Amino acid sequence: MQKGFVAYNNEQKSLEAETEGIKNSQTLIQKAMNWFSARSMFVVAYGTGCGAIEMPPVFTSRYDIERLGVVGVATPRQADIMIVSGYCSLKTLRRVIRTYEQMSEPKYVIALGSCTINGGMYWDSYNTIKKLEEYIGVDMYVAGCMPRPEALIEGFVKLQESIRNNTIQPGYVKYREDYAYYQANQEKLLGKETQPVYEEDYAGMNLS
Amino acid sequence: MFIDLLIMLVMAYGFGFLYYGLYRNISARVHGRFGPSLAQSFYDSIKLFTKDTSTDFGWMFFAGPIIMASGAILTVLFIPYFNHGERLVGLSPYGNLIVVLYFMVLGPLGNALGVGSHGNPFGAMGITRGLTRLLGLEMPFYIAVVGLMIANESADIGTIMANQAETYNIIAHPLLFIAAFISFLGFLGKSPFDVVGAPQEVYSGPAVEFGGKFLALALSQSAIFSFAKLLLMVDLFLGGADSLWDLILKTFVLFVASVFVGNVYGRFTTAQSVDFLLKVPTVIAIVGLLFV
Amino acid sequence: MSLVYFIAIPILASFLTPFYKNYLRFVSVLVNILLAGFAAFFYSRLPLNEFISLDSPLSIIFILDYVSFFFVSLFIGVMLFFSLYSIKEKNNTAVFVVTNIFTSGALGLILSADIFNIYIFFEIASISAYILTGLNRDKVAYSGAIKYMIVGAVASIFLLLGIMLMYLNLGYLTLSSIGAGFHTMDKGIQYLVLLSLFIGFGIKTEILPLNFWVADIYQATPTKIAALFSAVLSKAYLFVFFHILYTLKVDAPALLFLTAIGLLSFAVAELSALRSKDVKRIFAYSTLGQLGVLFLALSSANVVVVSGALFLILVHSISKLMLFFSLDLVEKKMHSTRVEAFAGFRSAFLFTIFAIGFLSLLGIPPFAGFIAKLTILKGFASMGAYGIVGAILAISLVEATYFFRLLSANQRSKKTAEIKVPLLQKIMLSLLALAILYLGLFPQGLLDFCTDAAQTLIQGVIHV
Amino acid sequence: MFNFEITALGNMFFGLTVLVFVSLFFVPNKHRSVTLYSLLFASLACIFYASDLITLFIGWEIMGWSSYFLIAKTADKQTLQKYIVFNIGGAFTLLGAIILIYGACGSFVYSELDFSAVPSGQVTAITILLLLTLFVKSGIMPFHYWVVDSYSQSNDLFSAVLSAIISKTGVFAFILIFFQIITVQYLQTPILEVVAWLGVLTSIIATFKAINEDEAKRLLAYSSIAQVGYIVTILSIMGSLSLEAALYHTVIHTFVKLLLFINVAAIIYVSKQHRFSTLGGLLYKYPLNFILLVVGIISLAGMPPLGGFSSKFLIYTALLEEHKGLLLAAVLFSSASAFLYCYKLVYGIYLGQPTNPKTEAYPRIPLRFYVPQILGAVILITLGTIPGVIVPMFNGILGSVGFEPVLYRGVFVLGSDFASFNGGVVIGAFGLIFVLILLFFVRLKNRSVKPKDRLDISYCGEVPRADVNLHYGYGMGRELSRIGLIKMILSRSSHALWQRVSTLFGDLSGITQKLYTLSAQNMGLVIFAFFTILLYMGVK
Repeated sequence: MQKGFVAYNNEQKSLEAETEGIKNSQTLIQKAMNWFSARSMFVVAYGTGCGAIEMPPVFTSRYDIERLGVVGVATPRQADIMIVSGYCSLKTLRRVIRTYEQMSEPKYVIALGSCTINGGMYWDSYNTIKKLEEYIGVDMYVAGCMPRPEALIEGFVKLQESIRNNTIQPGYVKYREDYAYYQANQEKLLGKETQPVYEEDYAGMNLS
Repeated sequence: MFIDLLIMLVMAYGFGFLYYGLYRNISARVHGRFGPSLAQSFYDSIKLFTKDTSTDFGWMFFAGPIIMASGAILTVLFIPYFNHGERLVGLSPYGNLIVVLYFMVLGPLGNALGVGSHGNPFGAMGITRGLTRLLGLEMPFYIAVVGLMIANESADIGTIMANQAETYNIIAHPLLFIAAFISFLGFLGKSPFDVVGAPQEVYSGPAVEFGGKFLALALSQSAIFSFAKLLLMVDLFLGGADSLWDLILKTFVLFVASVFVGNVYGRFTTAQSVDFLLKVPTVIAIVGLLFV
Repeated sequence: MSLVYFIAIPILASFLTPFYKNYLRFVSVLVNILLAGFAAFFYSRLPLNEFISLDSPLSIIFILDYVSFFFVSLFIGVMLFFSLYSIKEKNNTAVFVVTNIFTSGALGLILSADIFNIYIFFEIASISAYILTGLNRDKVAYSGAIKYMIVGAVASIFLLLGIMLMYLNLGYLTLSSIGAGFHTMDKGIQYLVLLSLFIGFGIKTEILPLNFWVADIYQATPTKIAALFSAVLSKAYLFVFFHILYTLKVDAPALLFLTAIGLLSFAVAELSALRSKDVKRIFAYSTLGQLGVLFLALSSANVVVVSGALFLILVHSISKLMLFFSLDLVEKKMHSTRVEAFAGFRSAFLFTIFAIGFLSLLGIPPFAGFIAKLTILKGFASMGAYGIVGAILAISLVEATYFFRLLSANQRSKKTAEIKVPLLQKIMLSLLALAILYLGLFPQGLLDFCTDAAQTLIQGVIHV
Repeated sequence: MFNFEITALGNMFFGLTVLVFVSLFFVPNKHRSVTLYSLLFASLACIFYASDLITLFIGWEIMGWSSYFLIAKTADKQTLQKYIVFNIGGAFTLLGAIILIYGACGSFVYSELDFSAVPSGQVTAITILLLLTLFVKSGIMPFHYWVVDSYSQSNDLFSAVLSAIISKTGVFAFILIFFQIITVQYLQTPILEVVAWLGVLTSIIATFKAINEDEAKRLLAYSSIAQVGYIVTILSIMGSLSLEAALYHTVIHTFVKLLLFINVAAIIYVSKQHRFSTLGGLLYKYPLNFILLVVGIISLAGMPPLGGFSSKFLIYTALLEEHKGLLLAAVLFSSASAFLYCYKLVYGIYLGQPTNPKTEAYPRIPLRFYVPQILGAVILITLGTIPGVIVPMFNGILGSVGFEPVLYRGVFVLGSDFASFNGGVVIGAFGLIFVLILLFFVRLKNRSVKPKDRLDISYCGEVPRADVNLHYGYGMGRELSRIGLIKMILSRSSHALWQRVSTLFGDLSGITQKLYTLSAQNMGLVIFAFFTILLYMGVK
């Protein structure tokens, strides 16, 4: 597969080194659990932008991603993966964050299209965000404008691989750890009143 | 005894998921795709059970799925698997058909309490749709069952099974079977009676706030429950099963029949489905009842 | 002791008014107590006849048998109650002059056993009633009194016609003789006599279609006097009419006709009360309705039914006294008898009195009205007249509707005035209420007496 | 005049009365009237222990009017009018029937009544009149017009009495008269058929009306009508099993309604709200009340393992035994629909989102409200699990009525030869499974995240504002009105019929009133005209 289509986030390298140790120290049960969560993925496909047009073929007969155990669900509570498909305007971002907060862990985000990486063709728009990863934890970028369904499937496969092998530090862990950073970014754009509601104190939490 | 119960439970769980996987596969073939692996539902369930977090809205929300699962399991345990009355009869000597019919609504009602407690209107809407649909579903099914009970002079499932040694009820009372089968489709929650959890309209309906272990339990109970319903239909209309293979064959046939119907039709709205169920199968069932 | 005292004492008391003008109310009480004493004296000597003169046509015969004793004591009781109740009204003594005459008229009607005296006392009672109607001395009262007089005159004419016909044909006026000879008369004359009697007494006993004047008269009359009309006057005429009828031994179709008329009268009266806006008028309609029931019960010629009817007469008199007197208190405070005024008063005592009165009139246990109604219905059932039973019950439902409408109106409206009932009135009204409750719970003694009285009534006056 | 006799049947009903009254004594009540309540109590005793029809009637009437004055403290005029017209009317038909019986048998005393020589037409007339009385008291269609308004508008405590006890006097009288006095061999089968269908139609219609209701007490009132409808249906089968089923259901329904009405009363007491559209979300505020309500509705819906199922089960088996398939199907239909209003009741009050911003400030529920509720809950749970505690009583009543008892005398087993189930095993298995799953759940590594805010719901990524109405209590059941058959039921009401009757009488009254305003001259004319007519008729 063309590696260039799949962009890891910028801390990929250091993460890989870090998780290598974890991978080796995994028990059999943990391995099995990883395998199961890689094998079964519930997706809430957030059609924020034009990338959404590529998702229906992926889920239906043409590309049939159900083969890989990927199923669409309606609500974030049930979902493991969120696809943010394209540019996020301020209005959409609020909902994206909200949806992200409501997913149960472990949760992953696939960002679809160039706009989520650097703004893409909306790079100078006053109303869209440029980097999705400043606001939520992102696990997988599928670059392109528009990326083909095959690219999205490739993204899924890669994500499944890394979950199975436990080779990445998931975005949600980073989000919890650096919550102050993400929160500051969110507040800067959206103001205080739409802050997500978090019960637990992430800073003092023991990550496994 | 307890081993029997355990076997029944495990069989229901296994067959339930297997059939569900099968359903997804067959649907996929009907749609012209490959579909997931047969064990996909099982994977889903394991994954959901092992998720790190799940949102919990309070003790009633916590208890809701548990009650629902208890209801489903209870239903299975009160339905005998085989018609020779020795092994895998579970608790059926302590209950009867009427009790089983009521167990079938116990779980949903407990679930309804849990769903209501999280305050999401979509959940309540889904529950309302479910209970409304239940009106339509139960009418023909109950009439059919009443017909059988009157014909056999007994409310005991074992007796009804034993009385079918010569002719199955599907042949003796075909109209009752048709009526019961139509509402059985609805009980399985497949098209065209799947309005309850319609994701596009009510955002998954009752399951809207269920994540992680709650969803896992909901899925598992639905698998067990589906098998229980299959079993009930087999016991009532197909003379029960003599052996394991017989059991698998009969439930499979019934299941496949329902899957094909489910794949051909679109979705009824709540009002349409109740209207349909109160008209067509109910009338068939009443005619069947008059013949008893 | 003579029965004439029953008539002479009250009439004398009113003629001698100038001598004790200021103490008239006490004298009135005294007279009534005296009469009550007479009644008690005669109770152990029943039945008895008294011939004052036997020369026809001016024979004067008084009869005190069980049934007339029943009425005599009832009327004396009512008048005694009335005089005691009003004993504190210093500035309205004129009324006692008339009520004393009224008493003697009513008692005379009951006691007379010859048809000419009946006519005389008929007139005495009527005229005193006209005066009582006009007592308020305003436009409404006068026009009411005039109307009453005109209608009453028509009634007298018909009664006189009947008496004349009988006298011309038979040559005597004694009731017992007429009873013996009535059937020897020509059929056509018999019919004409009965018809004139029916019209004459029908007007007075307020029977359909001869009662269309009644509601207006009741409304024009002072409320307490209306109670007397309802409790005494109409009952007296009713008794005399049936006394004569049973003495004449009329045939079954005539009685059946009366039954039908009674039923119709009951129905129409209760129906009219349904939407009436004036409480006094409602009570008037209710009286009409009850008179209809009495009419149909008395015309049944069945001992049980008639005894029930006699019981009902007593209960109805008590209830109506209670209701009209309580209404009088309400009227004094609210200056109106409209339903809105009725809804506006606040008084737990009066409300209870009204409730008991209504329940008793409706024949709802444990009040006395129930026993009366049950006896009547039982009697009809033993006759096999289930249609009448059904009709009475159905029409009673209409009655219940408007009575309870009044109660709920009072209970659920905004109260504008609090009524403080004076102690005397409170005691008197409570006594009546207790009487109703007592008769409802322990009716047997009175019922036995009523049965005797009913037998006497149905027998008619026998030739002596 | 007053003759009494202690009977097993009377004991049962009077026992229920005593329990209800005593437990209600604890509940705080603004409109307590000792006189009226004791009158009512005495009249009930009079009804249940009477040994002649007159005593029964006296009790019946006193019950009627003492309830009237109790309702009158809070209800509006129209409701009162409805109440009194129907109840007095019902009492009068009872009186009519009593008079007919007297005419036919010559006595009022139960033991002296013998219908063997009475023509069947007369027995039919008596039956119909008595049925009318019972229908009015129990609120069978179309005589249920008074029930709902009276139940909902009377004070919260008295609604419980009305539903729990007073509606049962109709049932009592049915058993007394048709099982003991007239006895089945003199009754006409078609009439019983009609009664059965009226009962079940009532329950179906009332169920749908209940689903459509926005007011908690009105919902309960309709549910009361529906439940008594079942009892009437099952009684009209006139068999041993059906009698036991009816008695069982009577007991269950008494305690269910006691529990539910007091539960709702407690909520109304603290919140001053009585509509589902202004309640909601009280679950975590009043958890004990919620649990008690759930016990109540599970029994009301007839779910195993609580008492409601036991009685429903007997009803079904009694119908099955008599091969009344269609009737049973109709009962099942109504019973299945009942889930919907049961859920609406619990959702509307306790679940969902609070609609009222003042919810947090609601005071605590006084402990005294729990006395009747806990009594009801304990009895319901006991009766579901250990039917053996009450079955001997029913068998005793059957014996005294002259029927052969058919129920098993097992401790946990309920049923007859036709079908039976083991309440102990059911509740045991359910409890065991529940506990096992619970343990499994607790043992899971899975961490529960509690949302901090009640508005943290998945709402399409949206954050609903606090003033958005997220409570679905109001709309619940709306969909039903789109279904042809049910729409027909819901859109019709006996209101128009009774209104028409009322208007008719009003118009007639207007006409006759005009007659009573004739002037003296016209009056004279009328008199002479009447005279002339009669004269003419006589001459002819």
